[in-house]
Amino acid sequence: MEKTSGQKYGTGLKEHLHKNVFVNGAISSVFIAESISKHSAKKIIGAHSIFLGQVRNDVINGNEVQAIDYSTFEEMAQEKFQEIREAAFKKYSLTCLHIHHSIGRVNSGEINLFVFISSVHRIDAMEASAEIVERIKKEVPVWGKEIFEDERYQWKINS
Amino acid sequence: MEKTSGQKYGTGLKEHLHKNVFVNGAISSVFIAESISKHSAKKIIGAHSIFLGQVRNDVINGNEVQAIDYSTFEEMAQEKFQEIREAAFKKYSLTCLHIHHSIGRVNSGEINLFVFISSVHRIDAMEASAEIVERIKKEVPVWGKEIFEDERYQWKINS
Amino acid sequence: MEVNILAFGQIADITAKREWQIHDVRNTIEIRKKLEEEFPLLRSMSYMIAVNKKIISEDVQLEEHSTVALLPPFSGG
Amino acid sequence: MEVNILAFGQIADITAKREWQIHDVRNTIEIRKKLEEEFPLLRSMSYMIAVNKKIISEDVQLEEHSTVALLPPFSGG
Repeated sequence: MEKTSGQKYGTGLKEHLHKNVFVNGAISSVFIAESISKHSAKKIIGAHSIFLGQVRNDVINGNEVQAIDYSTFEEMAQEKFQEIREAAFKKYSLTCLHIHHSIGRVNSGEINLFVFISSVHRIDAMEASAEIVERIKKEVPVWGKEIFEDERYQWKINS
Repeated sequence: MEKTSGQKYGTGLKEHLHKNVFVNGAISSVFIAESISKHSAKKIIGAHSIFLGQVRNDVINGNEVQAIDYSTFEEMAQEKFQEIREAAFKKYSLTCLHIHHSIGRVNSGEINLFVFISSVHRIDAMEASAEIVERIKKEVPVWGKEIFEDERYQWKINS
Repeated sequence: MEVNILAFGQIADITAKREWQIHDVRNTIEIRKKLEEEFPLLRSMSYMIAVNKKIISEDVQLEEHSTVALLPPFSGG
Repeated sequence: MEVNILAFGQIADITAKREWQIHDVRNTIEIRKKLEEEFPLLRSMSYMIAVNKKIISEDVQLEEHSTVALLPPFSGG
């Protein structure tokens, strides 16, 4: 297990995280399709609930959001994602749970969050979905910087 | 508008329906990916909620389900899907709503239902999703025939 | 008076046909009676009736060329 | 005693650095005080502190090489 003190920002965990949760830039529809088709081998699954977050071109004080640049505290985010996963598997009867979040620049219209939950019966996947997305927004240390046309920016505030 | 009496099974509506809701055989992950990527032009969207139904290889009296063969009363299903759509747009603040259901044979592990809901704020798409899927299962005239290994079958019962 | 009958799912297995016409029925009670005489297995089945695509919950008078659909419990989705 | 400081999001804009060390602080109250002296803008910011990746809700004693992260409100997802 990792050390609980003296942890430096930017350890080997980073690699691991980039593979498993964080994706550089936008999440492509091809990536989503591949994730879906991989589950056809798991024939006990009856339902998939997928949540996708898409970057909106909100207009703020007359300026249109062109993109959001996401950054994170990766080691802490990793622990939090793990905690959210474990709680979900404990509370709901799930077959699979995959979470992917963008890091770096994601243009408006592109996908920055992909939560993919599978279960035997639909109720589990669907109820887990709302709770997991809520927890990701509230508890995971990720920050979005809204980039405007002239490369001005402001830090996003989750409503 | 359609006639309200003397309606024959198998009219021009069939064509229309096949295009818009019913898909022959399984719904492919490529089709799903294309549906997702089409929405990147709609930059006011902040959230997509996707529900996928996958055919399970349930074992019933020792026989494993190989596939489900879906049939429908298309004209009635079309009206019901339209009613469900209209109710959803009335109740929730949605940007888009697409429903696709398989007709014909779908093997276990394959997708037979694709409900794709988009909204500005996530709560609308997510709440609508549960309600729409529930209504499709309860109210739309579609029947699934569970096919076993020796081509024996039984009619599916929705729990 | 001619009425169109549509059978679906397990009902169509019992009737061995999916679409046909019957005559001399005035309402859905008479339809039910006539069909259950012809196909006694229907008596052990749970099914709904839709007249012109609307599910009925009580007896409905039929018109010339009404379409009566025999709907076993839905199992789509 | 040396403590690692990590700054994120809007806080890193204010501190103009993301990672550095500070010395001679024993607890999170002292850290907060020291940082807000160096970066007065922090006083108008809402931010949480995590010690070794755990968000704290009251004062925590620090150890040699503890990592103290300054976390503005999250806006991921």
